[in-house]
Amino acid sequence: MTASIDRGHGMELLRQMLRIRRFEEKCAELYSLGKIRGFLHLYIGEEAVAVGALPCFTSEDAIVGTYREHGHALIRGTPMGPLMAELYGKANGCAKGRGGSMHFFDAAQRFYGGLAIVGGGLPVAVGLALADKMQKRTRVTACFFGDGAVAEGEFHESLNLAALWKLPVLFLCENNLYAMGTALARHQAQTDIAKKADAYGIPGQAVDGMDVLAVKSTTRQAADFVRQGNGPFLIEYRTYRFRAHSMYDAELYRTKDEVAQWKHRDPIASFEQYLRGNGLLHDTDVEKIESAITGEIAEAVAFAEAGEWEPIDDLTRDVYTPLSNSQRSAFNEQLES
Amino acid sequence: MTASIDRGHGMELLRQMLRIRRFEEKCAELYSLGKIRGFLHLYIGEEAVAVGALPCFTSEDAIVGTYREHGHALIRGTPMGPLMAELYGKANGCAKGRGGSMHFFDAAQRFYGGLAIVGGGLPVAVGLALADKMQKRTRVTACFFGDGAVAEGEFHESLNLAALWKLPVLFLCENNLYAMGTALARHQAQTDIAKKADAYGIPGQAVDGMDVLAVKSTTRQAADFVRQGNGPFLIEYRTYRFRAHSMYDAELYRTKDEVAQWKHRDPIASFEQYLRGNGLLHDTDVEKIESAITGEIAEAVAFAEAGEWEPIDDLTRDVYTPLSNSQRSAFNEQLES
Amino acid sequence: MAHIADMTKTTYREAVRAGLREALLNDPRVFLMGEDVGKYGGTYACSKGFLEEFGPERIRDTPLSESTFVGAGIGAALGGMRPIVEVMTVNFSLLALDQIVNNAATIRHMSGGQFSIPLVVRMATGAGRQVAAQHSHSLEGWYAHIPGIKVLTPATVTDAKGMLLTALKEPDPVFIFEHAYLYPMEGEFAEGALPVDIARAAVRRQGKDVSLITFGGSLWKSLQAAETLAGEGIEAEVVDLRVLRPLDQATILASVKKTHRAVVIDEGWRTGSFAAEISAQIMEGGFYDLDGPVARVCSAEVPIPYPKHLENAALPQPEQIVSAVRSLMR
Amino acid sequence: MAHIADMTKTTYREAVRAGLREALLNDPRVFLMGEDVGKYGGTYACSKGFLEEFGPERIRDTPLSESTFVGAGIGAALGGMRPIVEVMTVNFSLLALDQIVNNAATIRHMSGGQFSIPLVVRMATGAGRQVAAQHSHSLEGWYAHIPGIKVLTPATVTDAKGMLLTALKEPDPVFIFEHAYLYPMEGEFAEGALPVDIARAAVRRQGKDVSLITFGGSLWKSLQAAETLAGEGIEAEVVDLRVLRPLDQATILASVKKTHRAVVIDEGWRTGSFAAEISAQIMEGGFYDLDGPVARVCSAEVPIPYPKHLENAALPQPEQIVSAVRSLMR
Ligand SMILES: Cc1ncc(C[n+]2csc(CCOP(=O)(O)OP(=O)(O)O)c2C)c(N)n1
Ligand SMILES: Cc1ncc(C[n+]2csc(CCOP(=O)(O)OP(=O)(O)O)c2C)c(N)n1
Ligand SMILES: [Mg+2]
Ligand SMILES: [Mg+2]
Repeated sequence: MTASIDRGHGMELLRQMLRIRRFEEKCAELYSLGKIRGFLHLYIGEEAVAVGALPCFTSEDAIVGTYREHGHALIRGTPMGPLMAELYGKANGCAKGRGGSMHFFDAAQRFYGGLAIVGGGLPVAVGLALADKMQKRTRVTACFFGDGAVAEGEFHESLNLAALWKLPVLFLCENNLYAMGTALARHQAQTDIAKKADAYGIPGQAVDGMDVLAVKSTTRQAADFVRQGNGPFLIEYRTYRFRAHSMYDAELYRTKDEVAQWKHRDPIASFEQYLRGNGLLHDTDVEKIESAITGEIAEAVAFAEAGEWEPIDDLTRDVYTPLSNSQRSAFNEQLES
Repeated sequence: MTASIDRGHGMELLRQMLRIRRFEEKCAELYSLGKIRGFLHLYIGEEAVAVGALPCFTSEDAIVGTYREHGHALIRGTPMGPLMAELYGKANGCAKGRGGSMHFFDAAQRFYGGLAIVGGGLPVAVGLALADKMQKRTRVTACFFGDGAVAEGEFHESLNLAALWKLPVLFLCENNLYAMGTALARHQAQTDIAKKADAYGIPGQAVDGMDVLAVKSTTRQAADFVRQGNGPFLIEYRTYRFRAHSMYDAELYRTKDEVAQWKHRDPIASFEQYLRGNGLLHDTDVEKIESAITGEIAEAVAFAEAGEWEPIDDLTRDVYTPLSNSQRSAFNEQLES
Repeated sequence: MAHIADMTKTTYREAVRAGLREALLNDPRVFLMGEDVGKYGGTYACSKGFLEEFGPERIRDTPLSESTFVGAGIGAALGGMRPIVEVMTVNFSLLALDQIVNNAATIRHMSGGQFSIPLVVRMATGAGRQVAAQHSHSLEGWYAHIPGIKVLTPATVTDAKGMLLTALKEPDPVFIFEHAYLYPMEGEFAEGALPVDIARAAVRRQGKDVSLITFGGSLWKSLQAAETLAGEGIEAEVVDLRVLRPLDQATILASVKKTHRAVVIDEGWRTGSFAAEISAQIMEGGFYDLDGPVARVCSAEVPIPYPKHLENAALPQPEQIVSAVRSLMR
Repeated sequence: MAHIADMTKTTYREAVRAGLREALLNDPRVFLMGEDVGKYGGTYACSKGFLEEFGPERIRDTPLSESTFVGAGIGAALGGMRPIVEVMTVNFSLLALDQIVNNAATIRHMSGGQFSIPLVVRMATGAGRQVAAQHSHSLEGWYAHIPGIKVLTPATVTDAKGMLLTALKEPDPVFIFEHAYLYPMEGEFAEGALPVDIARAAVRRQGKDVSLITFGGSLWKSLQAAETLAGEGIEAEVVDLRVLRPLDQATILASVKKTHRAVVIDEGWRTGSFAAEISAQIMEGGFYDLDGPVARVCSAEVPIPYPKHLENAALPQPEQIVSAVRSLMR
């Protein structure tokens, strides 16, 4: 870590990474308690990516995530309460409980999922960027996906189309070395993901995804490049998932040793160490941060617990957009009879 | 054209290119007469590719083609009669008339179509190569496709999988600069197709597809490389389609001038010139070749005309494989009751 | 069909083209994207001249990347545009089904109603032109199975134009299936035709003896069969469903209540066809009105063969409709 | 289900695993390929330990490339192998539908019968585990619409193993839908079970008052409903279709002929469900046997929501089956 930063900035980055970590630790606990169900994919170990990358985008920009998107939604700015409530499946969740862990959405934050078909978010991100370009807005779209998605045809198609049309979209690959149980070298003939940008004539850059400052500076540069109308950019964040793929994973595909090795590079611990080493952080700071987060999580859980279940009578709501009577009739007046 | 060749070889290559050209000219004529219907995609202008490439494969190898596969089937060795009959839709066609122009098949030649969904043949070719590798045969599979297919996700997926598993398959891209009416630069962000091999860590090579000798020597080298167990190879043949995409095309997307320009590089005329220039070909040779081909075509048409229509009662034949009674009962004996 | 004063003759193709043009002229958010919609002028010439008229920003030729350009349509709709995506034919739409089923149809619901996707996707469907097994599918019945989208099957020139205009006013994804065989068909057309209603099926022919229930390309075969039947003194009512999702059950049941007999005609393969859904709905809502079982005339269970005589044998034909009715009347 | 002497308890998961293992042991041409079938041991642990036992040549982890590894299965089958392709779930199979519909199902026919494709594709289907809208599809009814393939839906442990073995003897592509909810289910199982017949539906419970016609995960809900009904003096016959294509119409019609009433239970969305096909076939072949209209219990027209109470409300439940029957008996 070479960039020099001020104390406030350093503390904020640390705090955000810790927010994700503690939030997800709580999720795992609540899963055991049966409060959270279905698939739950934890981001623990990869926090530096979301925390470093997301501040590079303005509130006007759009974010597209995967099923491993808790961290992204949290850092993007959705309050913890609605996220936790979503995990509970409650009506006060960020998607009214309809989506659960894999499908966080937040229109206010321009957070477009939580899309859980691997590779499926890329075309959508391309379209969001197209809309911005056609409407001559200077927004960008940030599209997160895993190394596994790189094998899908949509990766190829989306990078080509975005490059061809010079669309303002960032393709942000969180390479945690595994697609479920399949190691990168067992699913990619050529494992240098950033280099794949060449095939589309766009810039690609790999960066240490365990280093929040490196993530931030690389993402900043890429976001600027894209915002200036130069077309898409591919970033490969080299990171690692500390936990199982989801809650059902026996982790037969990697050794405890390998995991331990990577834990030595824990993005939070190493950043904390860096801050301390540079005199930017003290014991009491961490205590304060942790206790604030503990409080935030407690509130989020309380919010979720207090939430209502959507009434069963509303089962088929939100399948189609209801038009108000006046909208409908204004429209129908145009219809020939 | 630099390779030096002997007279017999030169004459044979010329003859084969002319066979395709004249056959397809006849097809166009028969289409106007209503003898051939549906989609008809002519290969005229691209003959050097099939004629140069196919001799590099043994009869044990497998060929996968597209809807523009008349030339490939012809050079591969299916007699002209069954091909013409297929175009007529007759029962003596190479696919009993069920397929028509886009779906030539010939098991005896290991010719696996005639697959008309763009990009759809690549995965099948990968699987054929996988079967060979698993059965430890030294066969290779040659998969032809157009530049348009390069944009499809299956191109990406198939090259990755074949490279990852080091499969004996040649990806043979006939880049005729257009996907229907869309010029290469309007569908590819990076127009150097051969270079896309890098993204999969395999060799890629572009070659002048109007030069039958260049096609042959490049394909030969690639086929040897693949046959030796080194994994897949991507060739980009740079060629041009002289005719419309299909019979319904107004050709609004390119100028007459551009077409005329390319016609100066007609693979047949230029090869003929080369042979003459080197004293390998004389007027009477061409006359002989042409008249033999005229005869072959006349016979093929007669064969097709004489063919029967499949009886309507057989409509649903060949949807499932019929098991003979003995096969069925041998099998059923194993079943628990 | 009713002849109205200010009607002129035009083709289905021209009607689609007129609808597209009107949409592009009326709303700057509308744009057209798909394979060969621009320079080529559209595979079926539905957008001929548009690239010159509206420019490459609004008439976008795409690479052959069905999944991605359909997905990009979803994204562009989320981003405030009104995309019209042309998937050349339903056959290629299989490559985009993941985007359609898993994104277009679900994002509104999964987000708890936060997002709408005002996307229009058009594609040609159907067989009859000897283009063989990979190019002859009729899969609109599959689409009609998916909650979250709407499915339109215009069969007339008026619907070919009007439904497109209506679809563009819908806040949710609409899929329009244009039957490839109909493009050259001539029909009566109101020049300045407004958007048409997409809530109701249309009774294209009144009758009292039997209901022929159909949609898309099969409408014309059904009308032809009705003419033949009329010659035998059987008055068939012909119901054009027009919209497969959401289905106008009331019109179907009202017709059956009147005629007491029904034949459903659908170009899809018989097993698992949308015709089965119609039959099941009549079972559920019209059982006691029926004088005999609802019959289906569908495609044979075979990938569509190339030769004309076999293709004809594989597809529903007026003669089969006629004989299905005759069996019912016995 | 009948208890036979040499039966032992096992799970559906273990039955699938036993079938796979037997297939791999018996035929060197058989291999397994798909996402995470190897190192991970299979998403549903159906191939745990196989990589160690059979090695990486025959247990092939694939990249996330559904279209290509399914297509490669087609090619490998053409090349003389007996591939078993695991598509993790039906939800992801949408990405491979082009290969399935346009290649697997058509190549034999398009080639005039020159080629057979002895390919087996397995996938998990269904909802019920709170995995929300993108992971809860039941699309086996779509597959059953496609001529050229066969579609199996094992509901019992015996079928889970036996159908796989039978499928491997078929010369044409067979798609096996394993209901994800059933993997942990225990059932009776003949240790050395041979391949089972895939030509006939099975009557899982005899009854005289009403036919409950179903398949896959819904079989167990139907049997549960039958128990409840028995308590009310209504004897329901439960027909497990087992094979959706080709369909055993005779067993369905024979049951209806006996009971005069039928309810079809299908986890697909109601409109365009495969249940509609069953209803239509009863309409066509059993109309005069019916005492009342065939009813359907299907999923609600909504992408499956995450919370348990809404998911339950969206899916067919025994109570709904019971009340559908009660309405019929009135
Ligand atoms: C198209 C598709 N295939 C398979 C799956 C099942 N699946 C869910 S996550 C996953 C692994 C994805 O790996 P990666 O993209 O590297 O993301 P990570 O989980 O490592 O964050 C798989 C195979 C899916 N959701 N979508
Ligand atoms: C998936 C798919 N999309 C669209 C089409 C319609 N189509 C047929 S040929 C063609 C152009 C293909 O171009 P290319 O691959 O360059 O082959 P060429 O025709 O030039 O030989 C298109 C778009 C198709 N057959 N398949
Ligand atoms: Mg990963
Ligand atoms: Mg081309």
